[in-house]
Amino acid sequence: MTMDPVKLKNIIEAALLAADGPVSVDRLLALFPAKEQPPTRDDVNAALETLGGDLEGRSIELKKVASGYRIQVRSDFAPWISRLWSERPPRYTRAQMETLALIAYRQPITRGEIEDIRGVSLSSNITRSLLERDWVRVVGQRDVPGKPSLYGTTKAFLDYFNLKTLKELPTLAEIRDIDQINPELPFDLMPPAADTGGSGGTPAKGEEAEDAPETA
Amino acid sequence: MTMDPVKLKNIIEAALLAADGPVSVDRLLALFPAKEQPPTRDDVNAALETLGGDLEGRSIELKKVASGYRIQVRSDFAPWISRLWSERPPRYTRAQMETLALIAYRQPITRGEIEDIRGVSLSSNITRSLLERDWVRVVGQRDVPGKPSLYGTTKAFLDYFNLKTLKELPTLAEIRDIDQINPELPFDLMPPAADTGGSGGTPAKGEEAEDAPETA
Amino acid sequence: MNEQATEQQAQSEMPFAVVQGAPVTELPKDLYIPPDALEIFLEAFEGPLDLLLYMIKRQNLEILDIPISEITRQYVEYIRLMKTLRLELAAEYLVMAAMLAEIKSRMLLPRPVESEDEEDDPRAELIRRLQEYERYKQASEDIDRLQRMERDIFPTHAELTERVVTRKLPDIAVQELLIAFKEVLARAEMYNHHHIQRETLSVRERMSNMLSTLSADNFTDIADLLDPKEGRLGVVVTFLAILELLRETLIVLQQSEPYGPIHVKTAA
Repeated sequence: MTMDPVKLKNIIEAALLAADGPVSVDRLLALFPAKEQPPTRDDVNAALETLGGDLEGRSIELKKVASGYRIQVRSDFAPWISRLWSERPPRYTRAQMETLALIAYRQPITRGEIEDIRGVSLSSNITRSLLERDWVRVVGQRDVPGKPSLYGTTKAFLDYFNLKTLKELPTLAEIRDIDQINPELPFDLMPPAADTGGSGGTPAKGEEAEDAPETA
Repeated sequence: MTMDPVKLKNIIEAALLAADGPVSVDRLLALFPAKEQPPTRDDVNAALETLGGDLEGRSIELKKVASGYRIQVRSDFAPWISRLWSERPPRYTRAQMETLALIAYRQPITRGEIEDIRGVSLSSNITRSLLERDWVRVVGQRDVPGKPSLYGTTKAFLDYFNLKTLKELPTLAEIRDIDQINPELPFDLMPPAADTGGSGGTPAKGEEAEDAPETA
Repeated sequence: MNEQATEQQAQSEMPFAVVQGAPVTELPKDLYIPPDALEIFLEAFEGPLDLLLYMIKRQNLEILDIPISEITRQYVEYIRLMKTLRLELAAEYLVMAAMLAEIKSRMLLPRPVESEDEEDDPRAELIRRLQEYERYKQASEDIDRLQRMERDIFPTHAELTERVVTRKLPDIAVQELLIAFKEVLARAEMYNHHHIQRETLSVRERMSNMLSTLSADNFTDIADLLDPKEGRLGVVVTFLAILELLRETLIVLQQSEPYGPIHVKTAA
């Protein structure tokens, strides 16, 4: 009496799923001790064929590769399954956040102007990361010697924040409300600036770009 | 329009099979991006239940352990599956197992307390091996002179022993009073000395050493 | 014959054990240990409590009512035998022998009849410790019998051959943007307070300007770049810009003789 085909198929499935790589038919045959009326090679091949059929329409498939058989995840599922290993999203640095904020609120703005306001030089990695994310683009050149690029935000930037226009960006006046609504925001809020001159309630227009430092 | 339940179940099955260890429901939920109408926690739990049912009568089963869900080969199939590898499963000494038991049932516990109960000094190799296995960890210090480390068990310990929580550990025997002498001996500690060694695919028992004197 | 069977079994189960060959002529009858299995025997115990538990079970005795003088006699017999065989004996075994002897002597003392409670039983502490050890010994055996990975159950794995690599990008809320804006403005303000006069010419801007006016083919006298009309601050900014351009190897500086004029051109 040889082994029930369903049981044989189950053992083979378990072996393929438990093994660390592809399993050859020889290695499958070695699972059955000689004294227990082991299945023949034909039995094993038949069981593999049935198993392959069983997995139709499932998320996994039986695949024959050079060194044997393996059960693998169907590639259609890769978009979901790949996310198992995706790292946590990184965070923007303070420099990136402030640069983005200045471009958003003071656009169009040059690198030099951003450096003036922040008081430190701006690494080109920062502008590049924002350009690559497609949140920022070069909108022109300032008509001064050196023709520095003017940066502005993109449609993708508005879409990300679910805004229709730049006018919908929250204003500095709202910052007190944020303080009150959510005092546990993980940011070190500085006390509201006494003088918010120039920025008014609406996002700054291009011409105001250099106002902020000026008003001090 | 949410995701088709069969597709959801297939994605979850593929994820559990592709992952390197148990997968929590949170991690399963993270496979679905927010913008693609992700399934709810209830959807995922329902899919897990269906999946568990699907695997009835198969060689693999869905099991919930401490750190999440995993698909594992049923123990009935261990005789065949263990032949995939030439090495025998790792064995643990009585000293390791007794120390582990004390940490599991009495956590948090210090080395000194373990030594008191076992009546022998505890070699640092034993705690080190349990720490390296990631079954136990230092959970604090007892607030007494010397500040001895307090040990507790980890989720990896529960996962390894197929448990969801510490509550699932076998019940501890009761301590009886000296005056309630019970003529019915409830101990059956020493297993019969019949030689069970080496019989086919039966998994190796932890400790056979103490059988030896018994059979004399 | 019995002994032989045991020995064989012991060996077949623990072929790694070292068997002590020293002949022992006198063996206590109730020990049931063949002499050359003694070392294995000793290794099989986790300490004196474990050995005592074994002796109690072996004779179908009850922990709660140990015949202390008999157990002590047997225990000491074991210890003596181990010593005879020069087996290394952990100190705990000797401590236990002393404890047993003490309990035994206290048992011989007359006790007040009316106080039969357990605290007065000289065996109480030993019995408590034996029970305590026994329950965790039992628990360790129970844990050992649980289904466990690598022995009874096995993890499954199906390869995902084509991973879709998704690089996650930082998520930010629009409020964070506003807060960053507010912070940078607040800092700019402090910065300006500390500098009595705002720096109207940025080094970086001057660098760009300089790069666009300098040539790679002709040297320019550095003195021509420093315009006194810009005031001291302007000269300093220009000078800083030259240093910064030099550091970034965007320009080349040349001085043909000591104290001679310094010339500058853009790097090729």
